[in-house]
Amino acid sequence: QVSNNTVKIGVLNDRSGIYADLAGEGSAIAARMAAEEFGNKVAGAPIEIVVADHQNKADIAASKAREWVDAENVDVIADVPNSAAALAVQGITRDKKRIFLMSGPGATALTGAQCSPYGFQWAYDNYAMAAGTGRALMEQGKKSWYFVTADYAFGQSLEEETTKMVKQLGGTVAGSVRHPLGTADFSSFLLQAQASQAQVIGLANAGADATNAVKQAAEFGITQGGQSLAGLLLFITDIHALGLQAAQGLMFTEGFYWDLDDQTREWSKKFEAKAGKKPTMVQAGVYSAVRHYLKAVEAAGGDDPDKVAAKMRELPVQDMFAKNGKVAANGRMFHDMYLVRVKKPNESRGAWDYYEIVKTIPAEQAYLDPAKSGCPLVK
Amino acid sequence: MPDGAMTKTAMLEVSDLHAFYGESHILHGVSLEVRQGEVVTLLGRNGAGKTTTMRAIMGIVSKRSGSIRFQGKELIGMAQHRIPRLGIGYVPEERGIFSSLNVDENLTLPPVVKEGGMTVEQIYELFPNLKGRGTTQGTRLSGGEQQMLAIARILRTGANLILLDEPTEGLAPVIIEQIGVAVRALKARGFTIVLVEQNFRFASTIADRHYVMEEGHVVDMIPNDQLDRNMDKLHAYLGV
Amino acid sequence: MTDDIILEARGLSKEFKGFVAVKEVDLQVRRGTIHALIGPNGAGKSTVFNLLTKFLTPTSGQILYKGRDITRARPADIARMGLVRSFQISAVFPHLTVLENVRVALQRPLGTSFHFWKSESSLHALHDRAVELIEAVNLTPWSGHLAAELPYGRKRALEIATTLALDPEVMLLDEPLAGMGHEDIERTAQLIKRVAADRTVLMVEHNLSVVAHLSDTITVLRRGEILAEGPYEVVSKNAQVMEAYMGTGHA
Amino acid sequence: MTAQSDVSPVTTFPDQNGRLMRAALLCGAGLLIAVAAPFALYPVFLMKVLCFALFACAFNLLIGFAGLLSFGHAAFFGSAAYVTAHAVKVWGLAPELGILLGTAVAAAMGLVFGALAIRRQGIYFAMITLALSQMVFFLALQLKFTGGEDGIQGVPRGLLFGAIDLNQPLAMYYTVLAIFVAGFALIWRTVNSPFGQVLKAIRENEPRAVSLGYRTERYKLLAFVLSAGLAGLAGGTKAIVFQLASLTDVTWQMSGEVVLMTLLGGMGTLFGPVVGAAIVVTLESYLASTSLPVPVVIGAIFVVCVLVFRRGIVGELLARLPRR
Amino acid sequence: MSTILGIPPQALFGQLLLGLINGSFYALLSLGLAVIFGMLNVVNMAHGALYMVGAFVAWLLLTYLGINYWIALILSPIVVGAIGLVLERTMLRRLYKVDHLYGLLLTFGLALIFEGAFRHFYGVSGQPYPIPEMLRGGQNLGFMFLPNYRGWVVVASLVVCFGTWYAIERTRLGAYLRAATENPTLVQAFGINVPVMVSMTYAFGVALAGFAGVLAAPIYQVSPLMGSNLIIVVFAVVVIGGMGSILGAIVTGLSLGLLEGLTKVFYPEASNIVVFVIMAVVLMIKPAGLFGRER
Ligand SMILES: Nc1ncnc2c1ncn2[C@@H]1O[C@H](COP(=O)(O)OP(=O)(O)OP(=O)(O)O)[C@@H](O)[C@H]1O
Ligand SMILES: Nc1ncnc2c1ncn2[C@@H]1O[C@H](COP(=O)(O)OP(=O)(O)OP(=O)(O)O)[C@@H](O)[C@H]1O
Ligand SMILES: [Mg+2]
Ligand SMILES: [Mg+2]
Repeated sequence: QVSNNTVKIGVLNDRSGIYADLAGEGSAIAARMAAEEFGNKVAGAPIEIVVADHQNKADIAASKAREWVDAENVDVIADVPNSAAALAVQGITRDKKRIFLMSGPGATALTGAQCSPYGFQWAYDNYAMAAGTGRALMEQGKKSWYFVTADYAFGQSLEEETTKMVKQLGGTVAGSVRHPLGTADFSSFLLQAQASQAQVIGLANAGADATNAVKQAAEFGITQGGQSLAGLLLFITDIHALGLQAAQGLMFTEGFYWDLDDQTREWSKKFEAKAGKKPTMVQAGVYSAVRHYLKAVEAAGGDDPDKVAAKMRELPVQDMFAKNGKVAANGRMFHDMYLVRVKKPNESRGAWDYYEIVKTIPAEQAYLDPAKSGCPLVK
Repeated sequence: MPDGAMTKTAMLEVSDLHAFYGESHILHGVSLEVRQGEVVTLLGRNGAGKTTTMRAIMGIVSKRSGSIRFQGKELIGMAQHRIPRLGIGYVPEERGIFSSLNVDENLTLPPVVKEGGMTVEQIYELFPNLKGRGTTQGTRLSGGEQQMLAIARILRTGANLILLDEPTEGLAPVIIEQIGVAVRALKARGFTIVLVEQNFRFASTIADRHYVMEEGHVVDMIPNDQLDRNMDKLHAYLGV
Repeated sequence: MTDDIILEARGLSKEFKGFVAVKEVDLQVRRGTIHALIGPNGAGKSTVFNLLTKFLTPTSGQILYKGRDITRARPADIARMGLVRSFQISAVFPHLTVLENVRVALQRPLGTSFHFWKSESSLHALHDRAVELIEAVNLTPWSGHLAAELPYGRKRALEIATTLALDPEVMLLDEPLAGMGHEDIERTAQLIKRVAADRTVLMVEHNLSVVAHLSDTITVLRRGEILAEGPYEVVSKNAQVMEAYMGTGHA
Repeated sequence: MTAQSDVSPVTTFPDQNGRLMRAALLCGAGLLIAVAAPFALYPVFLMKVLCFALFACAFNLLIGFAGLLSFGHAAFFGSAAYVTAHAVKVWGLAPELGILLGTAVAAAMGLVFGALAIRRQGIYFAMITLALSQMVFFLALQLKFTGGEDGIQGVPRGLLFGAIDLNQPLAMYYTVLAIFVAGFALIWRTVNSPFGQVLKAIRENEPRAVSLGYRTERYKLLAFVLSAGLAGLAGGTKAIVFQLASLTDVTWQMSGEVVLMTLLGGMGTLFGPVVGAAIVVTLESYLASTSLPVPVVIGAIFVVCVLVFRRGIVGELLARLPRR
Repeated sequence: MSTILGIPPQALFGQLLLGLINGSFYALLSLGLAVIFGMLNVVNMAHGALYMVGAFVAWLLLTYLGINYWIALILSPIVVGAIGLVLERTMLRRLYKVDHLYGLLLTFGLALIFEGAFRHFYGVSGQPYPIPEMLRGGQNLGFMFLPNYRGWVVVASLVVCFGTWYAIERTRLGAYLRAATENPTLVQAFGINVPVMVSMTYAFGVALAGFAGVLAAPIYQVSPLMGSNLIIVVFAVVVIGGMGSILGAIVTGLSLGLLEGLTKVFYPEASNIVVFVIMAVVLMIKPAGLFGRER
């Protein structure tokens, strides 16, 4: 019993703006790769994939999602980077009972206060990135911190989560400096961070802010001076953009790396053949989420959202992205994360060889306990 | 070169000049000639095409046909910015003083195109009002002062043919007299001048010959010494 | 005597970056007269005008209107007190019709000019008066045309009609006849004479025959200072004025 | 020629009546289409068009009728969206009150911005409004209640006047239509009012208007406040329709978009901005599912408009139409 | 150790120096804007985009042709200038007779196209550009570590800024330019080839932006979005300085850089707003801007 006799998957993301590199067309490719594994057919019905650009505007995301659901019989929406857009889509999919597979957005509210029975957060979340990095570095003996924080809700929450973790494990926070979003020049802030003499400088920002900060930290010789630089939300595309010269020594948490094992290498090679670059954790997450969804449809024998959602929670996630992943009641997919250090230029053996895996962070440590998430679905 | 006297060769020779603003045909075959060292006026009512004739010579009105020869060179078809470089100076009707330039800069703006131009000192002698106003913004000068500046700046360039469009418009009688003095002084120095005027009383004090225009045609030419004899005719042309 | 003086300037000066354009000018305009301001170009006539109507701020000096000090008032307020000016370069509203041009001036006293919720037809009551004024300056055939379409001289006429619409006590006209043809000059001069019957006019004009014909008092300015003052017969015989302004040809 | 006592305004404006008739017909037809539209087209899309059309009309009031190009109108639109969203979601205000509050806040901001900006004209005015709106953007990013990057989400549509459930798509649609019609009517009235006449005069020749005794800054300020308030009305309504307010609404790109809508439709025409908004919104939603890069297409439209059809679609049509 | 408002004086000095460095970018960009505005009356909204193009050209030259920084520093402004030349000849030129606002709108559209196109082809994360070999490392000034490259940026931009100022305000060419803005027909009637001059002016103005772009490449990520945020601040700088005032643009650019540097120390959250606050204050006191002429 597949509605309209097709399973229609809508990949909704940013295809031209700041998330176009880490999601964008790559996410659509990943979704198609998942469908192909099923021979483009599930439970006897063909799989169809549509894509749209939400241009990072929550209202475009919302109206596109509504239109898909109301007028075009889209069964499942995938990706949606940009928390504002994702929250808007979550509201709609909750009302309209459609499955929502979030690989792109990091806001913990999506599996917290704003969770939905149909919403699944897949690749990472801000808590895992921040607290995971905090914990891992503390365990490495780096106990005094200083934050360079983007001054808006997102940056502040990254700082807050990390601070909590650092303090909990007996570390100290020497201070922090708040910079406005979209700052080009970080030298002032870095100088202040340098003067604090903290062991770790945590960058509680993202995108261009983070890459500019990293680049200028190299210029001012911060890491040579003995301090560690920790990114609280970085993607492999950021490292690619920075180049190893500027990014070397930087530590942060990843949900996926193409060079983890044979499985990841093989899948990533196929991906690269189509996309021209290695996948990010968001793109790999889209693949994994769509694949898991299709498995659940098969298991449920149809695309009824309630049944499929139940199946998704029931089945373990088992693929190249997540070994032994499982979906919690709040919709959070639990899988291992990795603390990585960026290689020096001379350690790299070629294109995209960027990371040295410092530590695998077990899923339970990486993610917030669903019971504490504030999600009403968790009893 | 400035021989002052009339020579037989025409310095400027306009023949069968037609000019257009967009679609409207303004000049219908204007012909006139100006000899070296002469002061010639174009008289005519408002809208007769006097200004247009000057603008056509300068190439500002670019849609034109016929022939304009200056010292033997054909101006029609020549790039607009090269015409003044042959030694033709233009003082427009609206004076064209630049407000973003001070008086000094206005004065020295037009590039020197030939030798033999006046020096700044000589110019101040001719127009004492301008002296000491060097740093004033150009358009802050009064109307009369602006007119003087507009004439003065051409004198520096060495241009030997000067086109003067209504230099007396809106000026007080005493200033008009001053301008008259200046024009006569220029004539004495050997400049050739074409003057557009509505005020033929003024024109008669300085000119050698008068061309009368009506609706885009030259309808008459009156040498200055025959002006008295032709007064009635002229009054009819000009509707005084 | 002073209550006969409607507009007065005391020690009025204006300096532009070190250049003194108007120097210690004392000017008294008597109620009900036509007062002309003449002088060579650059004498400071327009500047005096701008000072009197506060389009420029005096460097020093005082301006009194009906005995009240208006040196600090704003230009719009001065117009509201009945002291209205025209401009040297024609100032109309080019994309309003002639009728609308006049009506804009008539409209202010209605007190509805901020009423964005009222219909424009509430202004139709003003049309009769507007049509009268347009007729007075002989623009009736043009009344439905856009002001931009008028020839220059007609624009000047329109400007006068608009100024008259405010029913000013004092009119300041800056070269009202400049650019007009012969017939228009005659007609406009008549008009000025007519409207001046029950108000005061201060004007700048180069057309000496008109000035001679119209004005009761003439003030001659030169280089920012008053050179002479009095009726035409007196002023025109003044040797200094002849030298500075009229020139020998005009005697 | 003597003045005839029966000279009536009708003879002075020979085409006035015809124009009025035509405008009325056009309005009637437009309204009919708008009422019937949700049965043919997707209502959320239509509501979005209406919100942006109102926004563009508000903007056009300034550029088209007062000659002032504001490059910061998103500040009013976005702030009103935030205020409405917050009032309805957190304070539990009824939607109509929320929208009113948003409108009022936008108008108040208009007063402050206007007081600063109207001292300059033309390009200066544009740059100043742009810079001021940028300040609003940074504030929106920093203030707690706006929710930073997440925006304010899940705003309840609630009950209009305590009775009409706005969660019904048609109820919501007709509410938005009513708001749009009210806003549009107000703009029309403003343009054709005694105030509108003075505004026009000021645009044409400001010193002359001053010499006629008008304190021109006050008129420009009032126009600015009206425009800001109406932009706020559009923003507040949009927050209710989409149940969210986000940073997008206060970015300078949004200010640019409303300029584009107005330019494309025709500045200074009443219907131009409506047409422009409809086209831009349609295009945006169409482009979303193609592989064309959206900003490039939008930019190209801008360039083409400016170079070859400066009067905009409606302006161009009006110019082609015989004048009578 | 004594302190000023809780900050050690050396640290304060260091921050001021950093502010000056940023200020030199502001100065360079606002100078280009002022030149273009002053001469063409066009508010060049594409300025930020062309700054970005300048950086990108340097990156492309390095990546695909192996052309080094020093050559790029000359070549890239030339390329950007050439782009400007084409834009002026084919588009802007048609707008001189209509309201200046259309110039603003056109260049706004162009900015969208440039940014969109680069985004489309090179993504948004940006590209790395290394600091040239010669300028690697830095000086320990005692109170701070000053990367050599930043020092170079200040010197280079100051030289270019004051050179430009001199050329426009003190030379005959500058007088031609100013006159041509006002009445091109007449200047042409004096024998000057105005259209060519106007094209060259625009080309020069945007070449300044391209130059700033190359200077910026090793410091910031070379990204399609690098200009769009910066440009709004630069506009504010130009408004504060007085639009069209060359000296105003330079002086205001440098001083606002300093001021922003101070804000980053005392109240970092406000460092992006401070320029706009100053702008509001300046406008209240002096509507034409600090160096602007009242009209
Ligand atoms: N830019 C223009 N476009 C169209 N027609 C024009 C333009 N300039 C002038 N004309 C028309 O050309 C005709 C001749 O104008 P021109 O300026 O040559 O007259 P003129 O003899 O100089 O008159 P005046 O004494 O008023 O200066 C007039 O009918 C005028 O309306
Ligand atoms: N804003 C200003 N800045 C500097 N100087 C000025 C300014 N306005 C006028 N002037 C100068 O003041 C003097 C008087 O100018 P004004 O315009 O009052 O003359 P006018 O008597 O009206 O002359 P005209 O008859 O030519 O109109 C002139 O020398 C002029 O250069
Ligand atoms: Mg003429
Ligand atoms: Mg004057």
